[in-house]
Amino acid sequence: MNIDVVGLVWLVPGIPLAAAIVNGLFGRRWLHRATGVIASVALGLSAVLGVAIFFAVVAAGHVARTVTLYEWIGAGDFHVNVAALVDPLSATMVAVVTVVSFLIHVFSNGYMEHDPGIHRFFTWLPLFVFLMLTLVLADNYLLMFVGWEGVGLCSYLLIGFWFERPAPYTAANKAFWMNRIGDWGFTIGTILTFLTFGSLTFHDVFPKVAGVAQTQPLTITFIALAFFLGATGKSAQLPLYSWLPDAMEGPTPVSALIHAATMVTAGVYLVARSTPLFAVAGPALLVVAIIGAVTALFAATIALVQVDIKRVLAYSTVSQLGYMFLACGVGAPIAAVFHLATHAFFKALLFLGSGSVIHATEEQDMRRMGGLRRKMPITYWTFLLAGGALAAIPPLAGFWSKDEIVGAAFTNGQPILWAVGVGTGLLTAFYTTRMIYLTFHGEPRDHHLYDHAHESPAVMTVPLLLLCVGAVFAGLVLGFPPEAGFIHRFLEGTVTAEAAAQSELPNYVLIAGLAATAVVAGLIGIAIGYAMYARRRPDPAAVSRAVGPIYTLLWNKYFVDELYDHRILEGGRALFGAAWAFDAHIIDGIVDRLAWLVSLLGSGLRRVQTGIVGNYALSIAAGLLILIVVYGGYATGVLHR
Amino acid sequence: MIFDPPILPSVLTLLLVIPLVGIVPLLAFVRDARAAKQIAIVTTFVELVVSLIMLAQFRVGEAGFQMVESVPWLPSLGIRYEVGVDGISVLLVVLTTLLTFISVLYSSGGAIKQRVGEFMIAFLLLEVGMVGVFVALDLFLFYVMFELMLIPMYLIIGIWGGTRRVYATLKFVLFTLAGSLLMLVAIVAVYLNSGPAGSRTLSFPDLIAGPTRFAPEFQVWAFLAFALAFAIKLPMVPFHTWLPDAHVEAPTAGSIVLAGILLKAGGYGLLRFALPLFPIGAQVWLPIIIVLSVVAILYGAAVSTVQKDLKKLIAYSSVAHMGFVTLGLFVLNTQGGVGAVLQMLNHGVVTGALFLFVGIEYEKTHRRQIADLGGFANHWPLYTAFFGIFVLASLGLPGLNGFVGEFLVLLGTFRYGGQPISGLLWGPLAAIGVILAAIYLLWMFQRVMYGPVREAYKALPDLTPIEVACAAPLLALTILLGVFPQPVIAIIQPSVERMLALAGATVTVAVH
Amino acid sequence: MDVLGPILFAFLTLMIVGGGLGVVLAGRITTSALLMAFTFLNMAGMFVLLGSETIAAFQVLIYVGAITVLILYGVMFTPQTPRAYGLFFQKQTPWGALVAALAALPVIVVAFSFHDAASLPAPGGDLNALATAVFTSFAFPFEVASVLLLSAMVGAIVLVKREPASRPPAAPPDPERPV
Amino acid sequence: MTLVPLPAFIAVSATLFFIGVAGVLVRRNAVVILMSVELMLNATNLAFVAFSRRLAVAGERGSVFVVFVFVVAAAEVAVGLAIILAAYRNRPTVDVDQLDEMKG
Repeated sequence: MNIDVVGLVWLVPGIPLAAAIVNGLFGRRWLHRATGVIASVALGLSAVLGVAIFFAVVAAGHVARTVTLYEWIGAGDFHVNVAALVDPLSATMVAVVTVVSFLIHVFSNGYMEHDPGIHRFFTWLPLFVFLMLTLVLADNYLLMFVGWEGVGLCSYLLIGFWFERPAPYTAANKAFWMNRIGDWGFTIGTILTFLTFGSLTFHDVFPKVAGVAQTQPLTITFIALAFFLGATGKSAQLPLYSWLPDAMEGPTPVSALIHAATMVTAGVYLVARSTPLFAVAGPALLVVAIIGAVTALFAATIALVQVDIKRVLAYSTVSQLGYMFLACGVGAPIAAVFHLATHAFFKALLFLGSGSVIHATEEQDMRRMGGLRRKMPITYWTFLLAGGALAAIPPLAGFWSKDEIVGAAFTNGQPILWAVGVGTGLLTAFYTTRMIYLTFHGEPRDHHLYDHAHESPAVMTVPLLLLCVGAVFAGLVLGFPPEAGFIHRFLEGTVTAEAAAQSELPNYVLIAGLAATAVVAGLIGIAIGYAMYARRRPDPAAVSRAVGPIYTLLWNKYFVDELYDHRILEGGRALFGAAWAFDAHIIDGIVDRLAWLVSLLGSGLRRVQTGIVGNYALSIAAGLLILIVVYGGYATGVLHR
Repeated sequence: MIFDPPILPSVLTLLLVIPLVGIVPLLAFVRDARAAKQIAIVTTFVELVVSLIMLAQFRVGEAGFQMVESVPWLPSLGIRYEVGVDGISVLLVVLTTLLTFISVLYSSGGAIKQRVGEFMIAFLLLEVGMVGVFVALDLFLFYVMFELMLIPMYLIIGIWGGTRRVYATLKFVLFTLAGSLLMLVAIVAVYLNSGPAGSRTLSFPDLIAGPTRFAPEFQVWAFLAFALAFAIKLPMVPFHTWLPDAHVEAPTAGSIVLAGILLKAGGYGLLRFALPLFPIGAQVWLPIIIVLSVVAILYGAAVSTVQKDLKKLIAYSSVAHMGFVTLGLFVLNTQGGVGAVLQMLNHGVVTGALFLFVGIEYEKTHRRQIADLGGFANHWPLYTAFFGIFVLASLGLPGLNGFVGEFLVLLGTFRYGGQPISGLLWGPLAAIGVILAAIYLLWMFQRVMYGPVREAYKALPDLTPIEVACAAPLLALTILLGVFPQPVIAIIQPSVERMLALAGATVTVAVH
Repeated sequence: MDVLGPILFAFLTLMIVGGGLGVVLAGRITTSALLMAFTFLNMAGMFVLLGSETIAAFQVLIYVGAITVLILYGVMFTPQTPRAYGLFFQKQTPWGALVAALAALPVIVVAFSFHDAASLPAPGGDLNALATAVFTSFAFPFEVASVLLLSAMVGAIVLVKREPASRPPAAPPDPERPV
Repeated sequence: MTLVPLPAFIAVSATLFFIGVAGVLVRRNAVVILMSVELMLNATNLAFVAFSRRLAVAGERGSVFVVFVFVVAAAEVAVGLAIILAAYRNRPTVDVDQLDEMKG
């Protein structure tokens, strides 16, 4: 009974939308906690359908089917439909998004149990999934933009979920504004694409790209850069990254779902989807690679000194996203998507693990944790495995995907970027080890906290375990053997980067060598971490004093927040204040001056009315005189015209 | 197109007559507030229903004028009572009747306490003026209606307004009057130049039927006169300072109608009269207007960010949104034109709703300074939901109606290749306006809605049934126009293309 | 005999212009009133010189008879405040005189550009011509004039009718006793 | 009897007229102003009759106007005096310079 699963593709986003509407309308008065169940069930159905579609597409090979609903906008020669494009790339994304979201929804039931605003939470979370799926499934840039801004909105709503306190809603505003700056780029890219190619649907645009590249190379590069600006906004790359760490103000499941697994990867998906465009965009590809690598390194350095467990994971996400853009930049989009998939699993797991810890200890500062290993065994073991995946220890998922990226960087002629990748890998391993030791190992530093710590209920730990399976086996299942694994063959058709397609058999010796160097770097990182935090031989406090200024620089996150918040915002406000002053005083001033002038004229004339009859008679006589003079002048020809 | 043989003949004259008929009983019951309210509500509701029938009678896809009624009015001067609608004006008329009905409904819910009878009379008279502006095809009739709108608005702001109402309403009237007198001069000039002594006319269809009748130099000045009058009404940047004062001092109903419809008279006038009648004039003044529009978008948004008064903030945001309208109109291509008309409709719905909600909040807390407000989300969940959606529509979130208009205008702007600099500069600049919109609107939303609960507002009730009834149609429109804009675009596009073709635009579809 | 006309004319001109100046410059109002009457009389003489006796008769009848008497009434009711010579001129006198003089000059100069018609009017009085004109072509304006007179009369009465109730607070000073 | 030329009459009439104008502008007493106006009216009469007679206007058309001028003059004096008396009643002065309640 092979029902045409792909035809039902609109149900995948449809069901979460329905759940969101139901929770939204009836959540406050009647459903309360039941909204969680409704949302989770809806996501479950959507996940099942998503995975079914994934396997249907796998079975059907390189299929790319467009399921159209209706024409959205049609003005003049500009036509855009609401249509879904089901092909290997979008099917993979759908599968990842729906599965991870489902697990996070289940986890949230436990996490948000005592929160009075639970109905709001379970209205916006499924709404987010609907919009993310619209983004992923869209068959043209404009519909993708609808999902793009939509997820920006949901992240705004969910970051600012606890809106009583100022910190969350300021962070929410910051997130939305930064996304909006990125979206500005996306809009320009979309419009230019339409003006250059005459259409926005991928199937019309990509075949023409090669041709247009010859005639208008500059336009293509400009379009690619515009889209990339959109991607940096959404996926928190330099310079628009500082909203992601602040986004940790939102509830942890939100951080897990939106700010780790799905939304932030939208930028990567955009670049991956537009690979044919980026491939011929010349310098644009290099820009993507460089910004990706620099962001990875930059974020990893900051993560070294963070004390808030969620901030460490946030910077780690920014760093891993940098890796994905690096992969796209060096012409290995498949590696990027592969890392995106594995990262979704283990990063979501890390966030949920930290959520479980926060839920148990009501504390996010790692300096007051310690020794929770004994109290929360399931959380500890899942957290450890996910940490290992992040640190790219074989055979865990992170190793396969991240090292493939680093390897691709080397083989595609970017040795510097390769070095940066390996270095970042070392730092990543170090801060992961530091995080695990500070939280779970050693002596509990806060006994009151330690005594209250308890393992989270089943509804939270079961998703942890399921995600752990993904974190451990995703790498093997999808990416083994390297460069020729299942995902490579699967995505070969849709995301072929012509420039970097290797025709000959991947030479395994080089791959093994590169993998070895990456693993060694990772192990060194873990060793240093273990030495500093487990053995205390070079005591972390001593080290931090020794490096002095560098430490303070990292601690203040390179003073970027100060630059953005104070310099740019205050400067902007001062400028706009001046504009308002200009408006109120100059333009309004001119108008009021005009009115004053008229009244001045009026009062001047008033004095003429002296009330003395004589003066009036005099003015009549004067008039008579003038009349006589003028008439006389004309009559006698003196004043002829 | 539901009723092919129109079931209601001369429906436009009916639309103009119903409010007048409504005024008669009001005169009798002017002292009895309750009766006055009921009469006004019934009249505006009937007006709304008749306008919906008119919409149903409208043959979609036709560019020309429909339901035209033409009767000689002042034969000696060749002035006719000529009314008709095309794709552009039919929707604006429906928007007018809807917003007036909602304003009257809301005002009867207690917002207006003293002299209710006179208020309703003023409002019905205003409705005649507004509907008249959109259906008038004779320049003289258009001018009469353009002025007729002014008087009741003057009274509404002047009598039922806030503290500085006299200053505000005087400024509003003088500003608009100055502009429209210029237009009157131009109309007379048009009349005199419209043909040899015998066949002089002011009827718009005749004027555009023949070859362009006006000499180039004449067109340049006539266009300037018309454009100035509409620029003040719109308002374009240098002439906009009357809008914030008028809005701050106007009562809620006044604000809704002022922002929702009166501003559209400017944009509509530009597209209907200024562009088609004086194409050469349009080409001459085009660059300046485009520059001013982009300035309006950025300047309006910039000034909004530092506003302390809620109504002033939304007033300045209207300046920014109307900047999009003029930009869309003057890039002279189909996307720009359709986008501009859509933006007018969407802005009418969204900003009308925003003012409605500021009014609701003001009726409850009697405070409008942003600093005094805060924490409403805690105890007004329904209000927050409604207000939030309208704020999002206003900042152009895709999926809601604000985005469609703005995106098409931006697309049109990018396509504009003329002087002084091609659209590739104006487009990104205008797009920055969308970012600024998000900044000031969300900043306002955060200051007003979020934050800790304030004791003063804790006990205030959430939306009452009347308020929900007023807001519901606007909410439905906001979402519907965002998700299904196509039926509306199908109505607008042929007529816009016809007007722009007259103005010398390169229009994709052949004009029929 | 042919020199009589011009001499008579010169004499009358002198009398009229002198009388006029007298009216304007006289210190006491009664003298200026009487001088006015005297000027009107000489004007009647002028009319006779011109040959239109009826107008001269009317002139004497109306101006000297009725209007001068009315003005004397007016003079009687208003205070005779003998004041210093300078005081009874308005503040704007210099301007007034100047404008009057300046206006007079060009008109008088222009006056001399008229010259007599060729034929002289038929001798004999102008009475019947005047009468026929008034009662035929100008009948209607004549009636209107009478209505005008009537309304003027009524208006004057209404203006000066004293409301019995509202006596002005300040009792008007006794006209005989100068202030 | 040689006839006095027309311009002479007109000159006299003009002189008298402008003496009247001077009177109105100069004198402070309202009654004198009234008298000056009468002088002006009389001057015009002279001009009317002079033109009518000298230029042999058919049907004494000029003189007819003089009749009407008489009517107007009479009405004017009556109303003028009434106004002066009324003004005098509520302000014990006829001095034109002091009567300035109508000041703007």
